[in-house]
Amino acid sequence: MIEITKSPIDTVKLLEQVQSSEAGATVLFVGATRRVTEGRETVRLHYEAYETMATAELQRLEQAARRRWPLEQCAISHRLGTVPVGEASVAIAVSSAHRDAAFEAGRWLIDTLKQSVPIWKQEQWADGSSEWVHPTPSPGKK
Amino acid sequence: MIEITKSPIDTVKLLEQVQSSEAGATVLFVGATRRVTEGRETVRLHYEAYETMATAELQRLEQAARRRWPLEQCAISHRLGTVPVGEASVAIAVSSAHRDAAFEAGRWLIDTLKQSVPIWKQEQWADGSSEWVHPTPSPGKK
Amino acid sequence: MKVIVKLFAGARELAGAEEVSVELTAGATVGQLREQLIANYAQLRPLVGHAMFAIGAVYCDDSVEVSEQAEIACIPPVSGG
Amino acid sequence: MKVIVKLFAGARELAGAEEVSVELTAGATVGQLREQLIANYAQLRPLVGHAMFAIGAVYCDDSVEVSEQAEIACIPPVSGG
Repeated sequence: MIEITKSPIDTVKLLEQVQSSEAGATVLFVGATRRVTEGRETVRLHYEAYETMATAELQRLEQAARRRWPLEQCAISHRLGTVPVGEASVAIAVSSAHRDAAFEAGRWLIDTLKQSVPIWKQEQWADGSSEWVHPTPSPGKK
Repeated sequence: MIEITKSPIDTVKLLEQVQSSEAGATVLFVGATRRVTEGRETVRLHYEAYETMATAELQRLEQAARRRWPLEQCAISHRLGTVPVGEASVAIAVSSAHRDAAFEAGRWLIDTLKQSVPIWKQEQWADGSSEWVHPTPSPGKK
Repeated sequence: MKVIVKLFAGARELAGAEEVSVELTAGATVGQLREQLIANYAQLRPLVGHAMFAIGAVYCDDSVEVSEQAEIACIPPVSGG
Repeated sequence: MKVIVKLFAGARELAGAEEVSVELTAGATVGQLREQLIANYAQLRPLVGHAMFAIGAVYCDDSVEVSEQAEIACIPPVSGG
């Protein structure tokens, strides 16, 4: 289940979506706006997407994760627009019979989402300035 | 925050407990009663604990995780008594500035909990039989 | 042929437009589109050099031929999550 | 000295009691307690062989001296989570 939304993310709904009597393990990852990044204070983030493609890419990621791990359910929600400090910009929930698959798939989904889904964030700093984040690919970067 | 409880686990409360404006990442793990184990059907699990020691061990685990990873918050809840299929027996929530720490600490906490905290489960099978689970230590076991 | 290229985030801001049109020879590749985009909009050079391109909402590498019919987008390095 | 040993889960069921008392010589170790427990309750052998012991709610290895004052527990292999 894939969702791109301008509303706050409902993590309770996400957990319900991956509920299954066959699932012994559920992993939920929530990414939220952090107050401090490398010593600078953030007031809010603003997210923009190439929406049709972002939805299609998230569906491709879900399918790839389901081929790679024996998942019961998988749900991904990404928020667009303004996301104040402390609120979630992304949430990923996966369920599986055993915890190995749930942890590995959850980690892979957020890592791959951050590399490949056409969504961008703009930092809006406490000093009033703002900047779009476009990470330069560097071989040594984790 | 450590809790051992005979009531259903409130994962929403757990997520609220680890909420922090300094946390960019939150990982929630939920372990639940699975309907099928190695081809046999489970109706419910029954959990028993050496409660005073289990609480102390969980507190030791939380402290060890906080020493090992830069966590913002950490909350663990384990249910005792009867846990029907589909309901949670354990939930672990951790938050941290970056996702590496949250994923690693969450995984380590559930793995170590399963090895060291004095809690036992009894399988109650659909065929009416039941058995306490006491895993035999074996060097090759994951 | 004339193609319309969608721009996002920093690229949109640098160009001051949500899309730009680029004149290409018939059969041009994504690589040639990338170069022509930089030639027409010098301010895009730092981002477009690292950008990916999508045709019909699918990532394409520089050797793919640009299709006039499909939606074409310039995808600067992403930062979702 | 006489010590009370708390039992749990399968060990409790096999012994049919939540705790049992074991007579030990003064200064006996956890290892000697383990052996005496098996000697007194043969049905516990399969579980107690793999069990851990806790004194005062802290895991202790077989070389630790058993304290008469603290709470003593036999912890068969755990299966929480």
